[in-house]
Amino acid sequence: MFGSGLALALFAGWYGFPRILYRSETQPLQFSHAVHAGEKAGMACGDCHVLDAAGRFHGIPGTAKCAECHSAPLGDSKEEKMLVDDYVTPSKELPWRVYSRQPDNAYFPHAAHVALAKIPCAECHGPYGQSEAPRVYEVNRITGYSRDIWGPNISGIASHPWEGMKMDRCVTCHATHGRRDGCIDCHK
Amino acid sequence: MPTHLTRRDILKLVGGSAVGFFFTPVPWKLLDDTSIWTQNWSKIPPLPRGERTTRYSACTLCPGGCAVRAQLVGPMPYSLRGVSGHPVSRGFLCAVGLAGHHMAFHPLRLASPVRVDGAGDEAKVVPISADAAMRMAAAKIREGNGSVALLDCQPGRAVSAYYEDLARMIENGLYVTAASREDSTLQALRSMIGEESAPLGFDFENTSMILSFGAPLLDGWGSPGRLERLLKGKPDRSVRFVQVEHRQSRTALQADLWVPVNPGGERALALSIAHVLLMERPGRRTSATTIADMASYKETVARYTPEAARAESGIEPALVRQVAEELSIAPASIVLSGPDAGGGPMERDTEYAVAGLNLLLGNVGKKGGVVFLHEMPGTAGRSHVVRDIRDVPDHSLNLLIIDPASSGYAVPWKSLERKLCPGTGMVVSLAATMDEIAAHADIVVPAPAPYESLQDVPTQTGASAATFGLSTPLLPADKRSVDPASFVAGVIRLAGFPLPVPQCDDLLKERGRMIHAERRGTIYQPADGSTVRVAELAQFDELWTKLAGAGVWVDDPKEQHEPAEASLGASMLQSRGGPRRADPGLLLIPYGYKRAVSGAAISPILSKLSQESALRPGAGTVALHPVTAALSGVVDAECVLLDTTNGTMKLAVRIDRSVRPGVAEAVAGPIGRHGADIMDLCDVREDGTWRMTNANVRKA
Amino acid sequence: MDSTLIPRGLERASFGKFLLWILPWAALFGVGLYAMYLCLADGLYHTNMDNRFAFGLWIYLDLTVIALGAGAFFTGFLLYILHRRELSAVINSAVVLGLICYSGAVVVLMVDVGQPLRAWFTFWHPNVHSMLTEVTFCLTCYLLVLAIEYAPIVLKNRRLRQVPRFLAFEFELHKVMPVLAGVGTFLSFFHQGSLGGLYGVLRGRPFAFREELGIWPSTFFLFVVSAAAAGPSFVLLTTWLVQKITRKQLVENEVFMFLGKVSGIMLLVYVFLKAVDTLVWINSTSPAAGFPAFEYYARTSFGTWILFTEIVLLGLVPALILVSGRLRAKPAWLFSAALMTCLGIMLNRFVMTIQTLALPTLPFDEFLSYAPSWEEVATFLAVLAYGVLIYSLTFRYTVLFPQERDLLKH
Amino acid sequence: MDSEHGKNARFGMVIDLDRCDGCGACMIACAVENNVPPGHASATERTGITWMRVAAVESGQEYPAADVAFVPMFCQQCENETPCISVCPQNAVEIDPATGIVGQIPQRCLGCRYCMTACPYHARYFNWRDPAWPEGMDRQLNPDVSPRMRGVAEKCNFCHGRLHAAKAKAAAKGSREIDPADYVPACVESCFQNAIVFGDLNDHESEVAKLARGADTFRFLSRLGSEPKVYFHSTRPWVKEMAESTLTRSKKENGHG
Repeated sequence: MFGSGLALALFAGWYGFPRILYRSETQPLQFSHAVHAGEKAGMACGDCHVLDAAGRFHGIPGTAKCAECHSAPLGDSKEEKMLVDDYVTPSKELPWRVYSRQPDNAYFPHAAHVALAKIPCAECHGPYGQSEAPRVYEVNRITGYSRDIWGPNISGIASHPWEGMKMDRCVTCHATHGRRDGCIDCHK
Repeated sequence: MPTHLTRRDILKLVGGSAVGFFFTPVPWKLLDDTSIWTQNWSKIPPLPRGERTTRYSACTLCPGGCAVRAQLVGPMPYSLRGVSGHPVSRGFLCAVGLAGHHMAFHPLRLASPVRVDGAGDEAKVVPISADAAMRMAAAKIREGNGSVALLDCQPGRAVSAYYEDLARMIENGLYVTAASREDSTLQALRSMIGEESAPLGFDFENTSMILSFGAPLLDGWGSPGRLERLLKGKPDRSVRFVQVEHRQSRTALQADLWVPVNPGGERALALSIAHVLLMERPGRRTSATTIADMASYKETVARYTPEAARAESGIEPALVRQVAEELSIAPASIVLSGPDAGGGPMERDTEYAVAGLNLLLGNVGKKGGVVFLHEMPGTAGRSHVVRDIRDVPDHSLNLLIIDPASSGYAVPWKSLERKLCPGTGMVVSLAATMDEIAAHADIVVPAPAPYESLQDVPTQTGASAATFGLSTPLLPADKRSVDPASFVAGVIRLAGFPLPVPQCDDLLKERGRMIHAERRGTIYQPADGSTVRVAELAQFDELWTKLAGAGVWVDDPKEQHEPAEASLGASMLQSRGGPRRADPGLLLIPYGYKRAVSGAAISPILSKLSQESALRPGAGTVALHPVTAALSGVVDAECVLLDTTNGTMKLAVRIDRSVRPGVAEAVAGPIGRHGADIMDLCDVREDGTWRMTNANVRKA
Repeated sequence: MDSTLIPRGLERASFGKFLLWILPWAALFGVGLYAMYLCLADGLYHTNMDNRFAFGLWIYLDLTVIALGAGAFFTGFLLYILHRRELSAVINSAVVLGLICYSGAVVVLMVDVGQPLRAWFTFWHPNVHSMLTEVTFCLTCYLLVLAIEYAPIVLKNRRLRQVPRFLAFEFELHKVMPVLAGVGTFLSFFHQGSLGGLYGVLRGRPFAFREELGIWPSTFFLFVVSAAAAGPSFVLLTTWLVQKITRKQLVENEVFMFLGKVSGIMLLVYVFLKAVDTLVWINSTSPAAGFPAFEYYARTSFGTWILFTEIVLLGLVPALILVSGRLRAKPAWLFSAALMTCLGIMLNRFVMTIQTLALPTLPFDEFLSYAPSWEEVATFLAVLAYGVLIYSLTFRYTVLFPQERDLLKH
Repeated sequence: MDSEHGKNARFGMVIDLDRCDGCGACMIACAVENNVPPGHASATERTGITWMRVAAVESGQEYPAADVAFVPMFCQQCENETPCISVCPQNAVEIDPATGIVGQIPQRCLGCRYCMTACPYHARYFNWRDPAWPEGMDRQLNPDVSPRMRGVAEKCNFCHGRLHAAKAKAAAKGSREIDPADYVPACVESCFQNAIVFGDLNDHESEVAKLARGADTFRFLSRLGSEPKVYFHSTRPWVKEMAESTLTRSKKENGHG
């Protein structure tokens, strides 16, 4: 009986809990990084995800950026038609869910990591640039953060270096590179 | 598997689960997530996201017109700062202006036109339509009972000229301004030299001595950056600055010399200075101006020896002679009077006594003195004598329409109320927020908040050259607000005077066209700090683009000449009794900081200055000298009752050694939510002054 | 009604009477809970604390109850480590008092901090230099120790003894009691000291700042000694109070005498150390920081009388009474002296917490005053009510005073 | 001390008390920059949040000889045995070795207020209630500074959001050295009187370092030995005397005669 209680708790905690903790949301558009970054379009990350001269990173580009190429459908994909009809033509912004969005109190300077330390995008964001379609976006019901911050594994153990974007990940990397930072270097 | 569960089994199951629970992520993840939740819960707002842009505009919270560099995230400004090379504000932006972008979201922002039924605590606010408001106002005009006045507290704007035209269309129509604040000395001089429409200014930049009678030159006077930069910018400034004031104001604290005159003794002091100049050391400075009434002026002044004036002014004769001596040897000087923002205007004879010193010293029409300006393009032929509301006969107005622009100075409700026809007079206030004047109005019409609409920044009072700039919108227009000019035009049209309703932008463009046509002056552009001559701009559009980028036009200086003839207003100076005596009680002296005298119309963040730091005491306090307090038997921070013949008010006492004994200094501004103000206790006299009132303080 | 729960051989008041005694305290406790809810759910603006008076009644309460609760550790120390067997008569009571004081303090602390959900950060990201870290660690651990010490008292209840496993468990616990007492003494020693250090390390508050002896300011040691003096006095007082209320003799008079003696000796040591410390502070520590010490007492509300009262009237005087065998033998003297001892320690904690914050530091500061809000007072009273409730229940349903049964037979 | 990660700085200020005229612009600029909410109607001098607070200190003389010194008081960025750092039980306060700035992390803070009792300058403020902005004003927050939640302490950090921006700008150019012109705290920028000089005290040629070494420069409570990095300057004898005195009877107490 003790054993079955144990098993029950373990099952509920490891299997059921993450399913209750996270809520799934779908992205507004099935955007394919593979098509854009692949041979066909041959774009680099920095073409859309711009780091400006003031050192500000502009994350996901606005609809205006999409419209530079997609003012009218280039191909015959259903998603592209949706982009043009629902967003580009009425010039409406896409309500993207950002997997890597940190809370307001965290400050991550892309300039220092990309321009100065020359860290490739994939080192933190994983092979997302080759994805065919966006993953399901999961949000923590308590904190409101993206699941990517904690990482896909509920135990918090990462099986790939880019999994998990909690503070300890930053701290570990900074420590290995001999950087000594204060809290307010990454908090605002 | 057991067929039935015993109590022991259940206990074991619970025990097993409890042990297992600690080997699941549940407790640990919940511990982590709940603490993270506290860092990001809905009780703190999310930060705005979007493109960052920089835009330029100008502050319209007072006529100072300080240039503003705004930083925006998406469509919202989040930070304002001054523009360092700006020819008008010279980089200055005051505490109130730094939070000017908050005004659109002020908790007292009006959502729709309202009718106010009743007054005071019982006032009921009923939303009405803009059309209904117009019809009610128009009906008052049609009644033809009494006059109709348009009150403009920031005269000189393009819309001011339009109001003036509208007022002229109506029989009994008046265009009035609130008591001529910073302009009082220039007003007096205009009438003294008989050029009622002459644009005059102070050439502070080239003067060597400034003698100010109460003007808050270092606490928000004119465009504050000008005098702040001049008098405090360089440690080795060459301007001698003497302040005559009855209280230790911020300006008095920072002057080279503070002359602590008796309350109301400014006139006697000015006349005793004139006495020394004329009788004791005549002919030091020669003036080319012939003084028409010199004989009778001398007659008056003869009585004011420094010794004789001492009883009224309270100033040692030696000090009077020293100041007069300094004035007489200064290569150029400026003498001016001015009211405190809360204390209100000075008596007319005081203004004349002070202004006259400039003519005695030959300061008028001279570099470093009072200078003549070119006419502002588009105002030629227009009278500069705008009627002051204190000159409007009492009980004569059937309709008073108040423009939303603020002078930054207090306007006591009583000073307006007495002008209304008893029983029938109606007040329509155009206001962005329910400020204390709006709280007394019969109809309040929501106006755009600062940075919501295109506005012009007219020439500053006392500027040595005409200027014109635009306050460009930084915020999206509020759909609920009504354009004041259109509203006033609409009322007058409904009253049966057919006229086209121009857009505010058209009025501004019209003035821009006239500036372009004159081809005088230069345009400064804040974005890059560059300056270009108007003459170099072939097309009007080029000029307009620069103005629309918050550029500012500065006129060229005019050739100066001393006026050939003038009078010193001697007839005005003769009739006056002795000084107002406080005995046996106290003298209530209200004061305030420009723009902050209106509590409802400043950003809620300004509470930090008074409530949360006590740097500038807020309204609702009265400051007493320790001796005065001891005589009245009150102690610090105590609640006391302040009595005057106008009523009683409960105030908190502040004991302050820098307060004059026998005086109760009270901060002007609304107390509580119903627009109560210390001015309700002040005697607002027929001449429109309320500087001093006999009062009494007692324990609550 | 609850007679099956009452230990055999003991006389207890009727259930109705007991209920009548309990109910007002429960009501007080309930009001306090509501006040706590307001502070937790709505924010600490319900208190009258402010940015300048950031610590108030609650911190004072914490420091005081923990000093008074020191009876638990010090009695345990004397009984289990120094083998003073006579103290076994009050050890249970001392443990219950300790548990009440410590758990009450922890609960109030959780209300006092602005973000209690993050309190565990202290364990995760501890700052080893902070006295408060030391306090938190020791307090938590010692509370656990006290809970374990409390367990056998509860398990001795008639009904619970019927469960064989509980009996075995209780027996096992008894064997480790000296170990627990040792651990408890160690932990308690540290956090009493750390609480003293809490203010002693405040370099920015020259009124409280003290020179370091080793790595701790002198107040660290003063708090340990003063707690050791106050603890036995408090046990003595409460026991006497319970005797008065229940109209029963619960312990032999020798126990009172012994507690008084211990308290007196410790207090004498404390008064001596405190006097030395005060002289050093007046003549060296405070002037070195630029503050002539007597200026602190130039304020009307906090004159030198407070120093005199703390050290002489409520320090030296009760100490002399308690060490004198002749005076100690007279109950009136004994109990008055014990009361004075407790009051003296309470005054000391008041001076450390409240007077320190009331005094200015910057040249243009003002002398501040502070009066707690009703929410603070209600929370304070809730801890008192909670203590009475726990103590009453424990007294009714367990053998709190082992001598009671024997004394009843006499 | 230099390292491969750039030069270490010691940011500090020198405030000229003879120039400050108590206009309060720095207080408002600070509140706007750092997303300090408007005070609740019941907020007082002792419960409101003002990272930058200007105190009006009277000379104690009578009218008309009375004089006032306006003393801006905020976190003095103590360098030695920083009183607030050692007391924090969970490392929510720390001094950044690269800048000398004492940082307070609201996300780590549990709100015990021990740091507030430790600070002799009363430069730390507690969020007694949840921050509240009028509808709409919450969309005008500075995106570079996160608002603080109820129950935590906060204080001046020399406008750290502006340091972040300056660093990012330098990084985009491939440099670790910020341009001093890019990093100016809001109070310094808003001070029209130029009463506040800000800069790196380690840079001996900087204006701030020269002024800090100059005559008539002093620090408040310097005898406590906490080595604050905010200096004050005045040539008025009574102001200097006041700054060095202890427990002077305050304005209010003076009032009682």
